[in-house]
This record gives sequence, C-alpha cells and structure tokens, in this order.
Amino acid sequence: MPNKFLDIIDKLLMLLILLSILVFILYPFISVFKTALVENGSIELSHFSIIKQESYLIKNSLTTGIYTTILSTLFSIMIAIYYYMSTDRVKKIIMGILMLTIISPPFVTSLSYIKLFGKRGLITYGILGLSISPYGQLGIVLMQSLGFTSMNAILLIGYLGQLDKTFIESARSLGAKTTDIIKDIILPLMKPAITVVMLLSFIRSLSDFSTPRIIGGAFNVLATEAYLSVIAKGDIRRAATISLILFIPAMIVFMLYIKRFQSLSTTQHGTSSGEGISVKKEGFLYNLIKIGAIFFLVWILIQYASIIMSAFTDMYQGKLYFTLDHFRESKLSILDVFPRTIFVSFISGITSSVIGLILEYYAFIRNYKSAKIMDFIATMPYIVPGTFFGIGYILAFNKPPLELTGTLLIVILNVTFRQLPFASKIGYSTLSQINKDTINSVKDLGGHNFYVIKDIIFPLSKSSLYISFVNGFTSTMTTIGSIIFLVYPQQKLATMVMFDVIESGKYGVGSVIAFLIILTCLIVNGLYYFLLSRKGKAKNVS
Amino acid sequence: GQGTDNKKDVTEPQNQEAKEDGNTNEEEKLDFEGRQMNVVTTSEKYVELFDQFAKEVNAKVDFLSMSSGEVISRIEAEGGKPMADLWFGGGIDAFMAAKDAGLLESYIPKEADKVNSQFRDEEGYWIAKGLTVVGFLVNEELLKEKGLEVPTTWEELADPKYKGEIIMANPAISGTNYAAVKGILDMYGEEEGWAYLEKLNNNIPFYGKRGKDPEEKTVAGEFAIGIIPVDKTSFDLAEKHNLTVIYPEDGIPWVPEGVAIFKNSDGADIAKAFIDFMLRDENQEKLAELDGKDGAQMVKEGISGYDLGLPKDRLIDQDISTFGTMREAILSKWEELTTGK
Amino acid sequence: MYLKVSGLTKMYGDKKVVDNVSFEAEKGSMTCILGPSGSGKTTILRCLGGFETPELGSVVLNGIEILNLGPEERPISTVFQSYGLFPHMSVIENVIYGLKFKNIAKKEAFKEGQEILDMVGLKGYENRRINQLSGGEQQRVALARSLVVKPNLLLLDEPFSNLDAKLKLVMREEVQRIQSLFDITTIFVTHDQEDAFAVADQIVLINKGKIEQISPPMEIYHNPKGKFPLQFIGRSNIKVIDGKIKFVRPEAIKIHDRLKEDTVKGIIEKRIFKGAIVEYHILTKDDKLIATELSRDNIYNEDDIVYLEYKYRDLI
Amino acid sequence: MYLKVSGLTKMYGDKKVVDNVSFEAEKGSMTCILGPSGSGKTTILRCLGGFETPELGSVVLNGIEILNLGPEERPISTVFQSYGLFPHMSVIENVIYGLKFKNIAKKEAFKEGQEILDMVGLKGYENRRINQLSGGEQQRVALARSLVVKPNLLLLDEPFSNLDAKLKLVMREEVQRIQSLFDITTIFVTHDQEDAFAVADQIVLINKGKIEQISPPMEIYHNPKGKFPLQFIGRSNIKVIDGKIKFVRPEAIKIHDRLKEDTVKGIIEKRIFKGAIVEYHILTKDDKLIATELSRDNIYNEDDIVYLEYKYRDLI
Ligand SMILES: Nc1ncnc2c1ncn2[C@@H]1O[C@H](COP(=O)(O)OP(=O)(O)OP(=O)(O)O)[C@@H](O)[C@H]1O
Ligand SMILES: Nc1ncnc2c1ncn2[C@@H]1O[C@H](COP(=O)(O)OP(=O)(O)OP(=O)(O)O)[C@@H](O)[C@H]1O
Ligand SMILES: [Mg+2]
Ligand SMILES: [Mg+2]
Repeated sequence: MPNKFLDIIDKLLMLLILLSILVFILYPFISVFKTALVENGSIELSHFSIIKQESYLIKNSLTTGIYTTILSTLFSIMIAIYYYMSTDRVKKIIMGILMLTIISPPFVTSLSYIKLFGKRGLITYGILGLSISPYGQLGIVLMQSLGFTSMNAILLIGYLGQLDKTFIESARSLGAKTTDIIKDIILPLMKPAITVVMLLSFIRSLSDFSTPRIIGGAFNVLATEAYLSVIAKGDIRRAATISLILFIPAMIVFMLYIKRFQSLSTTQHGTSSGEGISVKKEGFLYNLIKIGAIFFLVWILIQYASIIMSAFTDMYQGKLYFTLDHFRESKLSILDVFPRTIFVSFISGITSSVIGLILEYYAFIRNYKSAKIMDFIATMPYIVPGTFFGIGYILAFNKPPLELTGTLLIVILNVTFRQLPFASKIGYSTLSQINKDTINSVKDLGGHNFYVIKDIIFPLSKSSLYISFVNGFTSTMTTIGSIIFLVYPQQKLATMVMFDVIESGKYGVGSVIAFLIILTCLIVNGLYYFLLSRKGKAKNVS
Repeated sequence: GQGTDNKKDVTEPQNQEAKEDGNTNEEEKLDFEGRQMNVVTTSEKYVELFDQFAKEVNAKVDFLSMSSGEVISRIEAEGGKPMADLWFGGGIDAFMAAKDAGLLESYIPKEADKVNSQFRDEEGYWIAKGLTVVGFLVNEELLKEKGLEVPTTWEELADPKYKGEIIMANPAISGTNYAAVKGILDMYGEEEGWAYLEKLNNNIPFYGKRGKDPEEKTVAGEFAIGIIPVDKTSFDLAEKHNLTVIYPEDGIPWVPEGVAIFKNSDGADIAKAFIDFMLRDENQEKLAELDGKDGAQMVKEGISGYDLGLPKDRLIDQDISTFGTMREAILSKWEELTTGK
Repeated sequence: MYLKVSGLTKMYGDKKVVDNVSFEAEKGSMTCILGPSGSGKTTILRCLGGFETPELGSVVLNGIEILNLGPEERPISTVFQSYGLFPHMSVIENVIYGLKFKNIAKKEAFKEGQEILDMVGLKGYENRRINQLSGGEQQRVALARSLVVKPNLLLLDEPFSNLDAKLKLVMREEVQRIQSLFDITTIFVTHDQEDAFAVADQIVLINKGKIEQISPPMEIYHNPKGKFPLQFIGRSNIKVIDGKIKFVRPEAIKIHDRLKEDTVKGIIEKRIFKGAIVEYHILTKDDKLIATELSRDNIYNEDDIVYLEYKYRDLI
Repeated sequence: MYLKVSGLTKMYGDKKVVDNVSFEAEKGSMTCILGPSGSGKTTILRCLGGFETPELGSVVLNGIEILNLGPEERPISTVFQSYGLFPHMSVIENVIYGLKFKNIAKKEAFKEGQEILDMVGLKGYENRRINQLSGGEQQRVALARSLVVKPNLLLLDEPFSNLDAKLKLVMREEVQRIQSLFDITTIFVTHDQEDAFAVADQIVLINKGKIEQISPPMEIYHNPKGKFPLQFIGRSNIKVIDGKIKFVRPEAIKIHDRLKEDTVKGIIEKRIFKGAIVEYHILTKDDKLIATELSRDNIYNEDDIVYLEYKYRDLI
C-alpha cells in the first residue's frame, strides 16, 4: 500500500480513538457537571447546600474510605508476604483463592455476610453464640475490605515477584533473620506498591454504593445517597451534585496515584515468577503475618462457600436442606439473559483492550501530546462511582445527534469505556516493555507506522491484550452500578437479574446466578491460564 | 393499530377454555407478529403472565424490574423519552406523578367498568392491578426471648418496649412503606398521625434502603418485627421460618399497584391489548396467583385469589386522590423526623 | 564522496549532544565512531537513520540530501545495539521482513532470505525462533535482515558490546567479511578501541558531541592530535615539560636487564600478568612508568633492577 | 588450610551443575573461580554462601563444617553481581546494616561504617541514596557493607562485569588493595581471564561443573594441564602430532625480517592492529600461525615475507 494512503489510515485511527474518548468519556462527565451546576442556563449552586446540611455524609464517606483502606491494605500486605515466602504449592492455593474471590458479584457477598455474621448469623450466633448487629460502618468497612483485598493482594504479589531477590539474599548474608528481612527489606521496598493499593482502595470505597445500601443500616454515605436520590427521589440533579462532590477527593487521590503508577511499571495479573525465595519460616512477625493471611483467606473462603451453599440449599423451619429448586427457578429468568451478558462482556472486553492498547501506542510510542491528554481522560471512569458514569451516559446520549438511550449499544459503550482505564494501564505496561528498537527496525526496513501497529504492537501485546480482555470480561459480567440506569427491558444483563431476584427476596436464586457468573468468569480466566501455561511450556522445551 | 383493539370483543367464557389449553381461539385474534412489547415492572415474577400474553398475541415481551422512583427519574433524565411501552406495578403515587408530568397515555380498557372507580384513573391514564396491603412480620421466638408479646396493632407498635426491634424501609424507596405512612396519617389524621410516627420512629434503629429489607431482616433474625407488604409469600415465608404474619387490628394501610401505558411508545397498541388481557377474569386469577394475593386485594370484583384471611373491613379508609399530590410533603416531613436513619 | 555529513548538530533541551559534526565516508568503506559513554555516538547514528531530527546540518548520501526523509524512506539500514529483532517471528520471517516493502514476491523473498542467511553462516536456522538463538546468532540475523534490503548505508550500533571475548573475535571478522563481500558503506559505533582498531578504515573520535580526530586506526594511535585522543586511545605515560605535553606508549619502552647505552635505571614496583603481555610498573629517578612486554623471554620480578630504553615524544 | 571445600556436588533436576568440586584456600588469599558461562561458577559460590544446598560434599571454614548452617549463621559475606544494595537506605545505612545483628550499638556502628567508607574511598558519601551513585561507587558500597561485618570469607560474584574498561582497571586494584588490607580470604567468580590474571593468587578453572585445573595465574597460562585449559586460557596455535597435542602461544613466536638460524619462512596474510600489540596471521609451509608483536620496532605489512622463530611445546 502506498504510504500516503497509510498515513491517512494512521491519522484516521488516531482521530477515531481520540474522538471516541472525548465523546464517550469526557462528554458524559461534562453532562453530569452541567446538570449539577447549571440550571436554566445559569450557574446554580444551591444544590451544594448538601455539603453543609448533610456534612455527616461527607464525613461518613471519608472515614469509611480511610478505615477500609487501612484494613484491606493490611490484609493484602499480609497475604502478599505470606504468598511471597510460601512454597509453590501453597502459592497455587492462595492464588486460586484470590482469583476466585476477585470475581465478586455485588450484593451477594454482603448478604452472605449478614447470613454468617449477623445477629442470628450462622457463625456469630450459631457457633459463637454472639448477637452482634452487623450493620453500620463496621459492617461496610469489613465488607469492602473483604471485596478489595483480593485485588490488592494480587497487585502486591505481582510487585513482589519483580523484586530483585539479591536484596533478600544480601540481607541474609549479613546475618538478618526472617523478622528483620520482612521489617527492614520487604516492607520498605513494597512501599510504592502499597501506596498504589491504598489509593485504589480509597477511591473504590468512596464510590461503592451497594455495600452501604445493604449493610449500612442507619449509616449513610455519599455514593449511596447519590444512588437513592435517583431511585427514591427521582432527583437526578441531586445525584449529579453528590457525584460531583465525591469526584473531588477521588480526583485528588487519583492525581497522587498517577504519580505512583509511573514508578510501578508492571502490575500484572497474578503472573508472578515461579521461583520462591528461601527464607526460614520463623519469627514473630512471620507468624503474625501468616495468621493474618490465613484468617483472611479462610474468612473469604467461608463467605464464598456460603454463596455456593445458598445456591444448592434452602431452609425450612430452621432446618437446612439440599435442593436444586433455585436452579430450576433461575432457569426462567436467565435463559436469554446469560448469552446476552456473555456477548456484551465479550465485546466490551475485546474493544476496551484494543482501544486501550492503541491509545497507549499513540501516547507513549508516538508521543502525541493529545493522546497523552486522552490517556488521562481515559482514566477518569475508574475514579467515579459506576452510577455517576451511568447517569452521565443518560444525560449525554438522550437526544440527537447521539441519541443512544434504549439501545444495546449504549450499554456496550458504557461498560467498554468504563474498563478502558484498566486496559490502557495494562497496555502501557506492555508497550513500555517492547524494545524501542524493535519498533524502529520496522521503519528502518521501510515499513510505515501502520505496519508497526499491525506487525509489532499487536502480536507482541497478545498476552496483555488477553489479560485486559479477561479483566474487562469479568468486570462487565459483574458490573451493575454504571448500567443500572441504562438498560432497557430488552437488554437486561445477568447481574441485573441477580439484583432483581435478590430485591424480591430470592436470595437462593440470586446465589445461583452469582454462582453462574463466578463460574463463567472462572472458565474464561482458566482458559487464559491454560493458554498461558501452554505457551510457557512450549518455550521451555526449546 | 389502535383500531384493532376496539374491534375485538370481550372474551367469552368458551375462549377461556381454549386459551388454557394453550391453543388459539377460533375468533378473530390479535396478531402482533414480529413486534415487541417492553415492560418495566417491579419483579421477575410476572414472567408467566407475560409469556402467556406473548403467545396469545404472537409478540415478544421483554421486561425489566425497576422501582417507581427509578422509572420516573430515568424518563426525566432521558428527556421524556419513553423507556418502555408498559409500566406494570408500583405504588400509585408514582403513576399519579407521571400522569401530571404528561408521561402517560390514556386508555380505557374494555372491562374498566368492572373495576371500582377508586382503583382507576377517571381519564384512563392508569389502572390498578391489585392492592398492596401492609402488615407485620413477627419473629415470636425472638420476642419471647425478650419477654415481649406479639403486637397486633399500630398503637402497640409504638410502645417503647419494642425499641430497636422494628425494621421498616425508607418510604421514599418502598411503596409499601409509603403506603404505611400515608395510611397512618389518613387513619389518625394529620396531626395525631405525625405524633404517632414520631413515637414509632423512636423504636426503629434505621430504615432499610431496599424494599425487601424489613422482610429479609426479620427472617434473618436481625429484627423481631418487620413492616411488610402482606401476600401469600409472606405466609409461606412465615411458615418456613417459624414466623407470624399479622394484619394490624386497628387498620390496614393499602395502596393500589398501578399499570399504565407510556406516551409515544412504539408498542402502545400492544400494551393496550395487554391491559385488556390482564383484566380478563382468568388472567386476573393468574395474576392473583402470581402475586400471591387474597381475593380481597384484587381490583375486579369476584376474582378468587388465595385465602389469606384478609379482613377487608379493616382496610383503612384512605384518600387515594392525595396519594400523589401529598407525597413530596409527606416524605420531606418524614425525612426531617428521621434524619440520620 | 559517497557519504557527506556536515555541520550535524542535535540538542536535547539546551544541551548540545551532537555539536557541529562533519565527516565523510567513501563507498564501501568502514567508518568507526569511537568515543566515551555519553559522547553522542548513538545520537549521530540515530540522526543518520532518521530516528532523530538534528537541529542543523546536512547528510548527503550518494548525492542526495536525506535529512528530510522519514526513516522508512532512507536507503539506510540500522542494526540496533539490542538488535531489535521481532521476537514473534522466525529467523527467516525476520530476515525477509524488509522485502515486504520492496514489492518482492514472497517466494522470491524467501529465496533471497535463504541466500543471505547462508552467507552469514546461518543455513538451517530459518525456522528457529529468535529466543532460541545465542547472542552471536541473533546479531547475525539482525545483520542479515539489514543486508537483505541492500541498503546504501549500513549503520551498526555497538555491534559487539553484548558478546563475550571469544564470540566477539568471531563476530568482528564476520562483519568485516560480509561488509567487504557486499561492498556496503558501513558506519559503526563503539566505545571499545580494540573493535575500532580491528575493523575500521577510519576512526571518527568523538568527545562530548564534538569531533576530536578523524584518522585511520594506526595513525590515531601513533599520532594522537591533542590531549583527548592521547588519553582516550591506548595507554600512555604522559609528562608535561615546559608546558608541552610529551608521551611514551608502554610498549615503546624497552626493558633491559643490564645497563646499556641510553638507558635509565629503574626498579620494578609491581608486575601485572595479563596473559600474552605483562605490565610492569617501574620507578625511575624522575618517572613512574608503565611498560609492557610480551610474555616471552625475560619475565622480571617485583623489586628487580632494570634499565629502560625510551624516548618521550611531543604531542602535536 | 583455612577453607577446605571437598566433593561439592549440586544437581538441578538430574543435571549435575557442580560435580565433585574440591579446592582449598589459605587465610588471606584470593582465589578466582574462572570458567565459561554456565559452567557452574555462581552455583559454587551460592553453595558456599548458603543460598543453595548441595547434594554432597563438605565445606570446612576455619575448622568448622558450615554446610548445615543458614546463610545468616555463616561467617561469610557475599557481594552479589548486582550488588543487592538496599535502595531505600542511605549509603551509611547500607554499610552498617549487618552490624545490627552483631549487637553493636548504633553509635559504634556508625563509627565503624564511617571508617570503612573512608577506606574504600567513599568519605563524604554517607548520606547519599544508592541511586545517586555510579556503578563503581555502588560496588564499593557493597564491598564496604560486606567488609564491615568482618567475615571470615568474602565471596564476590563477577564483581567487574558491569564496569567499563577504565573503571574496571581502577576497581580491580581497589578490590585487591582492600582485600590485602583486611587480610580477608576471598573467592571471586569471573569469566574474564584478565580479571583472574590480574588479581588472583590461584585460579580454579572450571568447566561443565568439573574442576579442570587449579594453579596460580602464570602457571595456568604457561603450563595448561589438558586441552580445555589450553583452549580457554589465552590464545594459542595448536597442532596435533602423532596424537599428541602441541602448542605455541602467539607471543612466543618471534618474527624476523630476514633469514636466521632455526627460522621458518612465512608470508603475512593479515595484520590486525590492536593498539599496544599487533596480531599477524602468517602462512608457513606447514602451518597457519597467529603471532603477536608489540607495536614498536618493525611493523610488517600484509604480504611481507617473514622468518619465524618458534617451538611447539607439548601439552601435559
Ligand atoms: N532523549 C534524550 N533526552 C535528553 N538527553 C539525552 C537523550 N538521549 C540521549 N541524551 C544524552 O545525550 C548524550 C549522548 O547520548 P548518546 O546515547 O548519543 O551517547 P553514546 O555516545 O551513544 O553513549 P553510550 O556509549 O553510553 O551508548 C548523553 O549525555 C545522554 O545523556
Ligand atoms: N535454578 C536452576 N534450575 C536449573 N538449572 C539451573 C538453575 N540455576 C542455574 N542452572 C544451570 O546450572 C548451570 C550453572 O549455572 P551457573 O549460574 O552456576 O553458571 P555460571 O558459571 O555462573 O555462568 P555465568 O558465567 O553465565 O554466570 C547452567 O547450565 C544453568 O543453566
Ligand atoms: Mg550509545
Ligand atoms: Mg554466574
């Protein structure tokens, strides 16, 4: 193909990516801001009186964020270190548990928490004879910590895997015991990763509305209030205003995060180096960490087991019995929903990973300023509550020329662009690993930029594309916040059905759907690891 | 296709037989081949009814569960664009508000005359599909542990001895609980009603943010008394978990559940056909079955539902017309009363 | 002249990394750009290859100014220091990749690729993956990939720096052989003098972005022009007399075991055995000298008294 | 003997990576383990340091068997190839880290650290961060960190491989100076002969996990025992006569420009200028020889006729 023609394709591709980010991320954001700030054409700030009148909401959100951050970071550090120091077998088990629990369908975990740890909880009351109210801030903090810790631990484990082992060997060679090594070497070296994990937890806690809704009791937070403004009060402006208030601390924290992220090159999904470090498993600190990690892992396992158990059992007059009724009952509601959900997840997984990669290509290989700005914008959906992004879409796309409400397309676009932050970060870390000279070689041999994308960027990013695909797929399978306001009757997705049946009290059926969602995600994840390990083996043979 | 509706006659009893066999009737029959009706509804449970209708008129029916508040704010956010054809279920107040906002289309169904005028809009913008009645779900065992007896009236419920044992959902979210508040105000009268609510509020540690909260949390043993919509499932649940369902003796609040057609929707004609379909006796019975309703909860006279022992005479004499108009005022006052819960 | 680089200047920020660099190269010649780390060698090469845009200067190749062409349009091929091989392609796919843009049929391309692999001694390696090759083999693939497009100018960035001593020797000869076989004008960059001496026709010595000297290897060794070439190239004993710099190379000092005419007495302070040569650190009345001898004949010991025959030369 | 390694054997899977290795080292001596890449050098060092557990063998240090001790319990300190400096600590914190485990008061530790930094020439660097140091400075910090705990045995893995030629020279002398200053028994690993020649008291030459020869540098160069030492160490002209291997080192061949007694006539095929020395590839009636001369006196040209004086020696 003549270069002129390729130049045009190249330009068009970039334009398309940039435009899509402007339209599908920035514009919805602006729409929310506009709704919150502008009334009848003039700036109107009266809605912000919430800040004063209900300042306790802000306080609640912030303190919950801080507590959750501390707790989930602590747990994830313990798990990561325990993992790091374990044998390969134990590592596999831990990673298995983490991978299973990283897929956490909303609501179900919180409900299973009440079931297990409530006033009449199976564990608190049934086994320990305690009658503690599970509601309130403590419940939220515990549940959020439980939900975030798996992802955090996986991030930390990935980081530890990249650490130069000679740090530890040097310390040993100088006489350091296990406790010293953890205290003096591992923890300080983990600092940048820990910071990232803390920031992520804080942002996620701020934007979580479903946990407080279920187990908040009288304790309310901003994100939930925004959600309730819509469903109870029918007041979108109030919701937009609250979202905007939430956006500010999240944005500040996010700026800090960006700074850190650059120094944390790869935060890959569980593909840590197989070789373990050899440190004697002894000492006070190690045992503390081990107990903490095992405690958490057991806790999370029990919760998931209870979900799965709920799918297969029911209660009658206080007696538990095995049944497949929930499956039978759920069949009706999910038969056509599941294929559609998988389809949507599939498309959003693929599209977001491809767009993420190409965006990073323009931003960091081609060094276009405009693409770098887009890269920043592309990260914004990560830091707002899902409902914010959903409301943004309704507000932005309800009138021509971009009248998309009511179509499946708007749902797909929404979930796709919501996954973009993750995809682009993964894309960045892969691209930064590709040798620049490999790219230069193409041009050196006479190939146009277009061929760089086609022949180098894509083939070499295969495994990271797959990671971000799996992530996008999994997230879309379990997402609800951002699409709950977008979906029309004919586009219902699995989580919404789960939401519905749980709302109508059929916890058992909800568990079945949760179980199926987890299963689907596990199969997709498993496929990925299967392919990856086969590739690994093929390499080893040579 | 509005004309087609009118041509169709009232279904005769013999057709009913044929339909129950799942067969077409011999008379002229509506056919919406290749078309679709979208429904927003309150629950998944109506799927059977929708399927039956779909089969009868040869159309596809898709539905989505959504709370009334959500329906209204979404339509508003989307600039008045209808999000479905049919709106099926949900507290009548939202329907009244939607009518005022001009979001609904008027239609007088064929059997409208057989429905008590209290249960339908005079101008035909909405019609009720049944009544939600409010009662208590009680965990006797728990009460016994605390040495408390089972409350049978609203009056008793406000007794300080039940402090911390009662769960109710936020009336802004739950239509049932809005009905409870509205019913109490109608029963006691404005002033006394608020005084009562204040007393009740002292007994309630927090208000659930989901409609199902009271029921679920009572079942889970988190609370001894839940204020719930009473229907067959409540009784089933009670049996399953050793609980008791109480119709309050001093008055049962209630609220009609609305059905309406969205203005300018593509499938308005199908939705109209559906309302006619729904009002047919055999389908009313099906609906009663699906909803788990006592016959007394149905809007058409003489429909037999479950026998749940609903004492019709104890239904509070409510002013339906102010259900929608007073909503905002009631809720904001209520919110003031309960700040922080 | 086949290649004429004049006044090349490249800035990073306000730092002149390449400063008014001019040199020429004959067709088929081998030019080596030599200089310490960070002196701007790679930058010069990247300007020639089209991967950096210089602020000033001109590069005329075969009569045509090429500075305003993109890398894909220049008849130049670069072998990058890290080779830049495509890890997801086989050896042969790597080699013929460039032919894709010359509109050569796949079949024909394969044939050419095979021929060139043959020439670089990689017959039979066609279907190997890149990660199945040793460093030296990878380098030959990179070379083949560049040669197959028959560039007018071949650029090599530190082609030997990743190789161990034995392999380096082999590869040096290989590059030289292939270059003369194809008669390709070649420029290569190194910071290792031995490489430069061994294969270059001319050495462009660069320091801090500026050219210090352009000469054939022996010339630059024996007649360094200025202090930097003297200090950078080889080892030497340097002395300043009357403000004038004088020097003598260690191997130019002859060591005798007894007094001779025109010798200076010294004592061996330290002996460093280096295999083929032995290095002596010797103290005389006036000087502290380093002298080199082959490891044959006499091996002196530390504290031996020796007599040195040498002459300081002026630095021009 | 201060250190006695005997019968050390380490397997990875069913591959013997270290195969029955035995050697000894005197107190205060410098031993170099030399061998090609992948021969097992690092593995031996790691077995000594306690980071690998050998299948067989014993290591007796100062009369005590240490194989069953953990690395933190052995009186041995390792300087890793990548130094393993703690990036989150300052220079002085790095240096005194090991003293923490010797129950030395912080103040005292600081003093000792300062002293040792002084000795390795890093006075004033105390509060620098590690990433503010050059490669050579980092190495000295690593060395100081190991020395401060006064180990009985110091292990260095490829201590010079990351340094450029000039720095390497400096560092080599530094390590030697410090080692003899502290009189610490040292073992270091390298694949670079020059390093080994320059600083070792004895060279342990290893190939494929097996010891090939243990000798002082000159001895190993001049009297290689077996084919591998001959081929690996230095360059040589090798010839097999009657099944017996004979060799002559390039520098042992004297080149004359005219016929002399006991000389062989040859023609110069190729001349490779290498700075201090010049290498000639010479064709004689029977041989193809490589000969080395210093770059002084006569420089011969290609195609010159020369007369060679040399003698093949037997390989023992
Ligand atoms: N992108 C850049 N931005 C700023 N400075 C740069 C950049 N690239 C190189 N430099 C600086 O330019 C100078 C010359 O770099 P160059 O890579 O050409 O050196 P070199 O001679 O090839 O060194 P080496 O032998 O270490 O490869 C160095 O001081 C380097 O720090
Ligand atoms: N963990 C391991 N598992 C399997 N084989 C290993 C492992 N570590 C090293 N080897 C193998 O053992 C052999 C010796 O390795 P070692 O690192 O000791 O070599 P070396 O002599 O230090 O080489 P180099 O000079 O390249 O550092 C090599 O063939 C290597 O591939
Ligand atoms: Mg360079
Ligand atoms: Mg090694």
